[in-house]
Amino acid sequence: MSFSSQLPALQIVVPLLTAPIVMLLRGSSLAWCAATAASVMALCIAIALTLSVQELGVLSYAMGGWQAPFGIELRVDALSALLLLVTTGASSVALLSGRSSLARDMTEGQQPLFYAAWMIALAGLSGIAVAGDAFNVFVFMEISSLAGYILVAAGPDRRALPATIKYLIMGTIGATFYLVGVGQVYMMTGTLNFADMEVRLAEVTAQKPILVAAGFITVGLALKAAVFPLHMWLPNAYRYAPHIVTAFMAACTTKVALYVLLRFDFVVFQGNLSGHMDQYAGFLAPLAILGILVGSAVAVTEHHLKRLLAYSSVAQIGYILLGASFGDIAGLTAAFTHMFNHALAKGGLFLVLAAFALQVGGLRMLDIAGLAKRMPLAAAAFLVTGASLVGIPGTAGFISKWLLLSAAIQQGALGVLAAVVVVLSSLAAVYYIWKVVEQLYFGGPAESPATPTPAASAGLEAPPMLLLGIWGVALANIYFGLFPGFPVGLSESAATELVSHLP
Amino acid sequence: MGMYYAASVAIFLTMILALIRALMGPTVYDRVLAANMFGTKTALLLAVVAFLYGRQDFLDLALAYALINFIGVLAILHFFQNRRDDARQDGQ
Amino acid sequence: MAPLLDGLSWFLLVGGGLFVLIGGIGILRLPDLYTRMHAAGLTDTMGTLMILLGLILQAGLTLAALKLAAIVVFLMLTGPTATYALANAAMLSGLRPKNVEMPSDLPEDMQF
Amino acid sequence: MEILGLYNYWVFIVLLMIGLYTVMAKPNLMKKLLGLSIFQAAVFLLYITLDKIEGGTAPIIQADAIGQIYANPLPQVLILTAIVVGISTLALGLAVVVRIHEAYGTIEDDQIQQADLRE
Amino acid sequence: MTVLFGIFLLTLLVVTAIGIVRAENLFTAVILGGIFSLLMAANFFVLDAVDVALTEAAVGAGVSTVLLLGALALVPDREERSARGRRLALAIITLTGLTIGYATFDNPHLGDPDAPVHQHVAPWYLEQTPILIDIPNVVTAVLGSYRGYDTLGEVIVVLTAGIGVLFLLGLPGAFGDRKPEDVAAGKTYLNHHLVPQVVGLLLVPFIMLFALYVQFHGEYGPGGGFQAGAIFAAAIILFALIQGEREALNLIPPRVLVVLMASGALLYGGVGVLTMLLGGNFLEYGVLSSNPVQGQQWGIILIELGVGVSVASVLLAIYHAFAARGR
Repeated sequence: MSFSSQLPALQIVVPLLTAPIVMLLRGSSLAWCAATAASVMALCIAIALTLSVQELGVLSYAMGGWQAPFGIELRVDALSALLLLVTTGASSVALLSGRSSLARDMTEGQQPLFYAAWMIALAGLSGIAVAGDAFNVFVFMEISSLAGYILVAAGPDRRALPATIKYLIMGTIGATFYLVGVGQVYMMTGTLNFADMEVRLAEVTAQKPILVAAGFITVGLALKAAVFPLHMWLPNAYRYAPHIVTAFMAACTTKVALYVLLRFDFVVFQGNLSGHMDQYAGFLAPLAILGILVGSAVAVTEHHLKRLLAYSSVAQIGYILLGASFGDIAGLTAAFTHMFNHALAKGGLFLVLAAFALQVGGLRMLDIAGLAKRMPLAAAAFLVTGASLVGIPGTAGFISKWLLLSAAIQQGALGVLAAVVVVLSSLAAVYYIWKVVEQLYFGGPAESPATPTPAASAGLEAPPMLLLGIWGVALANIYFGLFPGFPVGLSESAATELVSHLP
Repeated sequence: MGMYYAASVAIFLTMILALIRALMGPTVYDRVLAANMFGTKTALLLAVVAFLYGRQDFLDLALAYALINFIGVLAILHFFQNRRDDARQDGQ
Repeated sequence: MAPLLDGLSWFLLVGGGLFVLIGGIGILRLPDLYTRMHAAGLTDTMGTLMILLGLILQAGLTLAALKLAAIVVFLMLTGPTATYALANAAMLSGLRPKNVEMPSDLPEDMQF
Repeated sequence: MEILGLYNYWVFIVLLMIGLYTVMAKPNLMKKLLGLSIFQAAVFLLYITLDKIEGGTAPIIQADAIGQIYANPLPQVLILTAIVVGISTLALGLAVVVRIHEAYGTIEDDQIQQADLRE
Repeated sequence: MTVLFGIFLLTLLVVTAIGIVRAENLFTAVILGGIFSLLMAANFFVLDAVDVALTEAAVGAGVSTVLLLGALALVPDREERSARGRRLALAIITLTGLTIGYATFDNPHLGDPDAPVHQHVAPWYLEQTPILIDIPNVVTAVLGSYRGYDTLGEVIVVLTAGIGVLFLLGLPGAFGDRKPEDVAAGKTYLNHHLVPQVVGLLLVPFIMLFALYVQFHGEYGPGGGFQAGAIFAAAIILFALIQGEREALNLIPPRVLVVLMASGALLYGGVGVLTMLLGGNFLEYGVLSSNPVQGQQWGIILIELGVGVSVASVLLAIYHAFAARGR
């Protein structure tokens, strides 16, 4: 047993076992250090895994030495690698740059528990990405969700609490729906392993229970992924969570749920349910388009920056879903590339907001008027990441939008309609991002902050670590816009892998 | 076997009666009384069914049920009574 | 010997079942909490005891009999305790039996 | 008797729907959490129904019983996990509800929303 | 005949569930919730799932009832009437329910030996466990070894709940500003009364003993770490009920409790890391000993201990967090 063959397990075990240690540490600095170190280590493992996936193809790991379907299998393919990179990367950047922002949102004594919850959330999300077993996905989904509720509840405003309970109730319903669906599939196949399900489902003649299972799984995961119209929990959870948490969650939580949805659908159902492709596309594509339209429309009217970006996320989930609903390699490649690029853009934007909030307190439109004069660096980063969200050429966002548009046009008349919707919503994005930029640069004279922050009194516009993180992400947005080979290549092999399961 | 069925039918009927009382109330104490009765009947049922199935090693469960039931009843009384006491103090 | 034991078991189980059932009817039909408690408390103890004894006779001298004996001891301890605590709590809360005149001229410290 | 073999599934569906109804229609947060518990318990029933086998007994192997059929242990293991997940969610939800009551003075969903709108 | 038992219990279950939904007094709803869990557990027992029945009784009927009561002590106990959204909800659930109900006619019937679940995977567990692990309780074998990774996840879920509750509510003496001394001593209903006092105190050590039995007998009979942990926590909760919250906090200091919470999970994970260091996969207990079967048994005992410690301490910490809040 070489060290490298243990990497899939270590990816989960490192953050998972850091959590109980972190909660015992006294003092926030130690807890932060341990959590950040574990997160960076997880990122390194994810990079190593990605490299070996590119080299060797799919990696399989038998937990406890028991072969699937008797034991639990971990399966790392290109798609898992992409998600692992997004998850661990978002967590590492957020933790590295977010300490001062987080310290303002909660007491010193609470921080070890908070960082422990963060570690558990990270482990849960990575655990879903590498799971090859349907029930194991449920367990890790619950791990990440429970930890996610804690992270949201850590928000300083009292309205974080109702947002949390809403998130908790809808999240639990989603997970339970998923569990019902898995139970139905298990009932008809006797197995829980994805690959084994695919094989054994082919022999099942009674389709009704399987259809019910597909319905439950789709609805449950759509709830978790905040697919329109099941997105009600998302805007408030994003708005009232601590800003750094929002940056982390916006980058990965909903995408992980979408990942499970696509994996289940393509690997297990597509090959075995006659006509499922039409049901799937016919169900998801309209929802995606509605989500894009409604999300963009609400974002245009919002006056709170975090809610604005949260509704923009609802629209972006629509993009990913739209690409996936085409069901061909081009569409899926666009969807997966967009998962990566959107995480870069949205994560960066929320980090910038965290910096703004440290300076001015509130995050309504009025609060940030003329802020660019006092925070030129952060405002410029907002411009760059915002451009990436809109899809200006030269940024990462452009690549995935371009891929999406070209995939849509290949689909014929309906695809052209979808392309028009994408263009329309991009125009909306131009409008709402410009609204913010205008306010930042040309808004009325900024009032002096009500409470000068330590950073401000020291003459800095934001804590150096936060600025560094923001600009790191902003530059990554430009880099992957100019040299998109890596995410696109990874997405392409992921898409090929999934499409190979189609009949 | 027959005697086990006889006993379990009696226990079942009692469970129905206790459940009706628990649903009807009228006071919380009535419900606690019914719940307590229901709990002991469940423990008894488990003991009888263990014999019916011929798996007498499962009697542990009956013991656990009886125990959990006792703690539950005390907990309900404890918390309900404390709330009443608090309410009375607030009222004065 | 075996038919005798069986017969005894039959008697105990059916008798216990009857007691239990009477308790159930009592808890449903009697007019107020205290009478219901009376029905439940008494028959519960007797019925439980009889059913478990009937089972012990069937188990013979085994570990199962020991476990049953433990259940008997446990239920004999907790049943009356729960009933006591319940009656006490109800009394303290001011719930009074129906159709009973409570002396209203009790000394101050005895009124709840 | 034939049709009774599906009774468990129907009760599963009824319980699932009772739980869902409670979560959707009741504004009281404690009630919502209780409904959520019923909702989850329904799924336990679905899985445990699958483990039963005619003439079988609990999957604890008896050395002296040759040829004995045993129930399926796998759903039982899954539900052990799910029960623990259920109580964990409940505990966390209760803690949030207690904090909501401290912050808002109410645990009725509609009143909380009104209080939020006023801010 | 036993099929009828199941049908009877299930019908009562539905009646109880409707009672819970309709109850306006939340105390009533919680009491009915306890009955619901007991019924559910009895039903599991009838369906040959003894381990699950024990867990549902200890966790569902016992601990979760106590937690609900502990939370209810801090919030209003009446729900307000509201008819908002009732029609829509009814329409949705009727429609969904009928759709799924229609699909059940293709389901395998209860106890059907030809059902797919009895053909694949499960027979392997039942055949191979006596050879590969050699413990009688196959549920424990699957839980601890074949699907030990899920069980680790489950321990982490419990730990997360503990972390969350402590984060939100604090625990005197460990998190938050309050100390155990700030908790009012002995001001409870039960500790003024001799009979529950004496009987309760008498029972506490026996319940603990029973918990240990359930913990270490888990390989041979129904039981294991989760059930034992929940029963152990219930014993301490009983102590807290009759002696008062402050005394219970002094019995096991909160700081120790927090360390136990973490160490249970660490013990479990540590076994996994150890197997990795010894050259196996994560949680491959066979490498713990030169005899793989022996190694499996050692591994299962160790991780069950981790589960027990973790579950007991987390449930207790959560109870304390509720009980010590506010009074």
